[in-house]
Amino acid sequence: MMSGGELVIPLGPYHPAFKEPELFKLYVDGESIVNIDIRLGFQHRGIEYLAQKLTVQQVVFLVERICGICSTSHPTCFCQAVEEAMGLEVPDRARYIRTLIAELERIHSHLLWAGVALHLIGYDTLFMYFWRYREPVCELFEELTGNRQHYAMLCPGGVRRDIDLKKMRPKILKVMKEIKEAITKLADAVARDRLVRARMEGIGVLTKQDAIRYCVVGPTARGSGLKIDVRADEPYAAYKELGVDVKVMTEGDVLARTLVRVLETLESVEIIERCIDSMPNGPITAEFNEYPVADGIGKHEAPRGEDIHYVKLNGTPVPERVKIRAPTYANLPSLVPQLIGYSIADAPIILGSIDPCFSCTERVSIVDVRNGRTITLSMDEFNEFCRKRKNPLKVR
Amino acid sequence: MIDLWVVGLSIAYIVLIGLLIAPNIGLFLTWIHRKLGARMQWRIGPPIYQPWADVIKLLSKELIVPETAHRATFLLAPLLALATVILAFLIMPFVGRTPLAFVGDVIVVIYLMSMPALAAMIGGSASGNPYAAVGVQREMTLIFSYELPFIMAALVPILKARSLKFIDIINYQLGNGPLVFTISGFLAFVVMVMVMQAKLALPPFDIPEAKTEIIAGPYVEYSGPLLALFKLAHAVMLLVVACFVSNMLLGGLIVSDWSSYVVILTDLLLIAVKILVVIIIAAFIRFYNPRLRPDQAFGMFWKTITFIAALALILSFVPIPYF
Amino acid sequence: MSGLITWARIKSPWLFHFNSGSCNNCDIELLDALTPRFDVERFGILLEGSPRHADVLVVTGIVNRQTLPRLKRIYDQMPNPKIVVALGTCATSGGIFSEGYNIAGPVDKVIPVDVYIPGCPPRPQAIIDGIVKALAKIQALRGGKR
Amino acid sequence: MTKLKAVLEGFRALIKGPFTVRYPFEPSPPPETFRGAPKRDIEKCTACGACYQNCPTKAISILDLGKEVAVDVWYGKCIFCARCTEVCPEEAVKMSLTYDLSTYNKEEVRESVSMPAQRCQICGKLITSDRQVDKVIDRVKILPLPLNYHMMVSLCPECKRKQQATLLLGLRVERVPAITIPVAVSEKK
Amino acid sequence: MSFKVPSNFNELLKLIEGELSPISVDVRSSKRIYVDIKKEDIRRAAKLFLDLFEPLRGRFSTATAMDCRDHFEILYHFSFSELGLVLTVRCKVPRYKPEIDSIADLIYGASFIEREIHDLMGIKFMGHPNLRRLVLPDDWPEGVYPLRRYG
Repeated sequence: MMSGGELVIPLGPYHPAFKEPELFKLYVDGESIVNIDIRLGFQHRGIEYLAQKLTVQQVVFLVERICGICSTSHPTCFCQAVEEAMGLEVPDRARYIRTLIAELERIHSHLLWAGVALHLIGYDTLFMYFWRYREPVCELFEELTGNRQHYAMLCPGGVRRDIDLKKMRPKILKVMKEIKEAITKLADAVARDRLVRARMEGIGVLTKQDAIRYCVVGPTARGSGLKIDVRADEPYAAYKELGVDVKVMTEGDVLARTLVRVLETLESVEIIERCIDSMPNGPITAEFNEYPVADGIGKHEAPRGEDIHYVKLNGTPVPERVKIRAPTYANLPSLVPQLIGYSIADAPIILGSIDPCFSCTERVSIVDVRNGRTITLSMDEFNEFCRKRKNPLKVR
Repeated sequence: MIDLWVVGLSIAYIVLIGLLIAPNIGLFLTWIHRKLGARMQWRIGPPIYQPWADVIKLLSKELIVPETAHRATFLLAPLLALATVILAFLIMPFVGRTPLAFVGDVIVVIYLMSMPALAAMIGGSASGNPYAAVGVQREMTLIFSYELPFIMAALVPILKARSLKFIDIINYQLGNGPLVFTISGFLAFVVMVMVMQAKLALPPFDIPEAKTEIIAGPYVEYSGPLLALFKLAHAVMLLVVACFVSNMLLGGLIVSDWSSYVVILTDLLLIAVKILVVIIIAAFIRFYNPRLRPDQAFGMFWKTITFIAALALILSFVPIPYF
Repeated sequence: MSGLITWARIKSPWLFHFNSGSCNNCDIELLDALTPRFDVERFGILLEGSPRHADVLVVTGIVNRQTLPRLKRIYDQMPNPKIVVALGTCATSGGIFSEGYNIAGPVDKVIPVDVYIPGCPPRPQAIIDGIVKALAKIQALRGGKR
Repeated sequence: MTKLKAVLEGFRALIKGPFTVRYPFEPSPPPETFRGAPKRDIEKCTACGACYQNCPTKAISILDLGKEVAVDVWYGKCIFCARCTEVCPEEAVKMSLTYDLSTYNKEEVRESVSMPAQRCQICGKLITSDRQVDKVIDRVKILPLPLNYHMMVSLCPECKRKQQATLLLGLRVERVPAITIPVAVSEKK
Repeated sequence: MSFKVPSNFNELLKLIEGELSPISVDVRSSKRIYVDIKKEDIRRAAKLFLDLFEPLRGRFSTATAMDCRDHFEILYHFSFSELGLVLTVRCKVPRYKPEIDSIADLIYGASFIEREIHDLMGIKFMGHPNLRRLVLPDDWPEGVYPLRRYG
């Protein structure tokens, strides 16, 4: 179990750094990490199985509850997959509303992440500032969609609620202006602060080669110089009309990923401004009555990266198979090259820097792929280790 | 020959000042930290009775000694922490001259001030938790790195006043003006403020109990009354550190003349202002810095801060006014 | 004396947040309650990292088979007296996930729950209401052990 | 000195005052569009079961209370998705602005709407509510239907099938005890 | 690389037809291609696409396993951003012998999904470096696969 001077530091399953339960076992030598083993699956709820029991309209609510932070990504993805299978054409207004909600969600998610990341390096004041500026977005959501989270806006064929743009337009623009100002101000306070830089620069480096090999997506990939963004590569919703400028950094460290997110937030603000300027009128849902035997793939650029759903319909309202791949699922394996060699103190911020959303991932365990070595130590074994009153200090 | 009433008076002094006044002022100072932080973070913050409620609640809770812990040390560590900081407070002059003053009290206080960290280490390693183990490791390395510059900075007023007694240092400052207004004194002040953050385990040096890395470090297994003692010790430590810095560099916490009401009032006000200045500086550093990584913190102490301390020490020998 | 203790307990509830398999939203709304807009620190509420320090255990999400033993352990680790709050629809009844194969049941199947806060997710205002209800329960306990 | 920017923000916060809502001391109402607990218009609901069938979490149930039938929404399981408001043919369900549902007893947080039940005239099984039967009769009145229609509508599907089968075979139809529905309908009108 | 990197949709199709000898190629639209191959060819396909990842900004997205009564079907979804398409490779795995070669040692990103399929569907990935239980709790009974629809 223990070899040499290694000390096992469990990071989780219940750890204040994460709001979700996951167990990362860090094998450390002194302060530096020599190996990691990740035991996930504390949030496995069997969503793919449950999706095979509900009708298509109900599955939208189920996939919405895969993850709370990106709670419009999964429904968008699922609805697009269903629409592809059915050959449905989404009305223009619905496409614009989807874009608006998705981009608002990206802003809320990135601000949330920025706050949590700074909390991870112990900078609580900026955490509070970021969340203070995120709050108006939540309130906007509450007014637009009826809830602060879980917007329940999408249905196959369009959106469920119309937006009263006449009333909401000034409010949205006001919040956007506030966020733009706050982000420019706070991003400076983050990126130019010497101590913050010391914690982020050159930490958790993921090279472009590794990024390709591990198939990472989203800001994690874009921070490593991979220019991939579903919004630009395979435009859906209204992104073709509105246009997206993909932000890429090449350093691949935590700071690069942070800056990518900051720039993306500003880009989202601009997309929203364009979106509400050019939103067309018209119906918001496309009617459908038949359920074909067909399959479809839906893709969406969630705040954390590319989200992909595969849906197979079997001629009934209940889908035959729903496959969900959340972005964190793709990004998690890349933690192995990112973590090894850095200190325990860096671990939370490196883990945080991929913006992990374990409830999306809801499964998984990491193997050190390079040498295939895994050491598993269950919680009970670990307790045993504690109970023997072998002070880890004395083991050294 | 010891008079019985002197012993009685000393005990009364210890009980009154040490056990009643010191913890209460300390808790009030922690409230200032929390409230100021909250207001600067756009929040309302806790009400003024909050620290007392926290401590009373913790004292009333169940006392748990984990199976994995070494019982006696686990129980004694928080007591040690609280006792030493209160003793440190008692030795220092605060408002009046302390009856416990003696030659070399500065040295004793410096040592007593590092005791809470040691107590945390003892308690942490007795609790047998891996997070605590990492916390202890970090605490230990941190102590090694900040004690040297701290002592060097403390030597500046000692050398200026040519005495190891608080009261002499204060008297020297009463004659020549607070030391912080000299160059070496100011540098020593900067060093002490940084070391103070580390001693109080506040950001950027809250490394041993980093909440998001190792939960609460050495305190992870502590609960109920034992945790309350640690919290109290921490609160008193806040006061002790502020007193130490004020006494050494800011002109001392003493009423210079007990015969004039005006002097008493202004001096009392000055005492409050001095402590508040130190506390608010600590709060600002705390709220506007991220936590450093252990190796960065050690590097900072060993390189920059030790260098500043050495510079202050050298400059204090220069026989020019305001050096 | 017991009045003072009850007062202190009501004025200083420290939370330990346990996510037993939720979708994150309840967790975020709980965290949101700490941030400037709602700032529950004005009631003395703090989020603690160690269950040993906490008085109130806030559980979010449905309990799955993987988290079941850990939830029990965390509950045992908390010092008495303790209050358990089930936050969100999933923790209350299982919500949309109640028929999954990896599900052990809602929180009250595993540990006794004092206050339920349904909502998907509950507004932070509702969370504040729920915690206030929990505090009323502390008052009812009057310093006794449960 | 970029740290200054953060500190300045702190001073701004000090001057402008807290951003906090004074919630428990002052009301903090949700916006008009808020999706709170779904509330049912007792006058409009016919217990048709559309919401029950479409509810993704099965928070809605139709309860058989003997003489009455109840539509029961358990907020402890409701996810406030507003699916029931969409599918309700009577537009009887609306999302209210109620958000504070915290409780000591989770069984308490439910809304039950009950109305007279229509039971099968032969086997006594619950079919639906009186109101729903009225509505169906109202709707199909204009259509040319067999005379025994009223009788047919007050039977459960199983008995209906048996009756139809016997009719088709030319056998004697079992006598239904009392045909009360038309009276009930006219009384209500 | 022994082949020319395709620069458009048709060249990619040609390359696949030439290199993989697929059973059938189903072009749904300019964004979706479904390719049926024999399960023995999956490693060859993975190697081919791995080489295309860098020039075409591609990646392995995910794999879907489906229970089709008499056999299992595994769909490997590859995304190629440069061409803006999703390429799905379909393999049939017989029910009596649910085994297929692993591609996890070529494409690291496939490691999780293979373990997950192994957990939930009971398909064995030959040559996977670490095919431990992944999603399900440790006390889950052996031989019970929650996502299998037909026994």
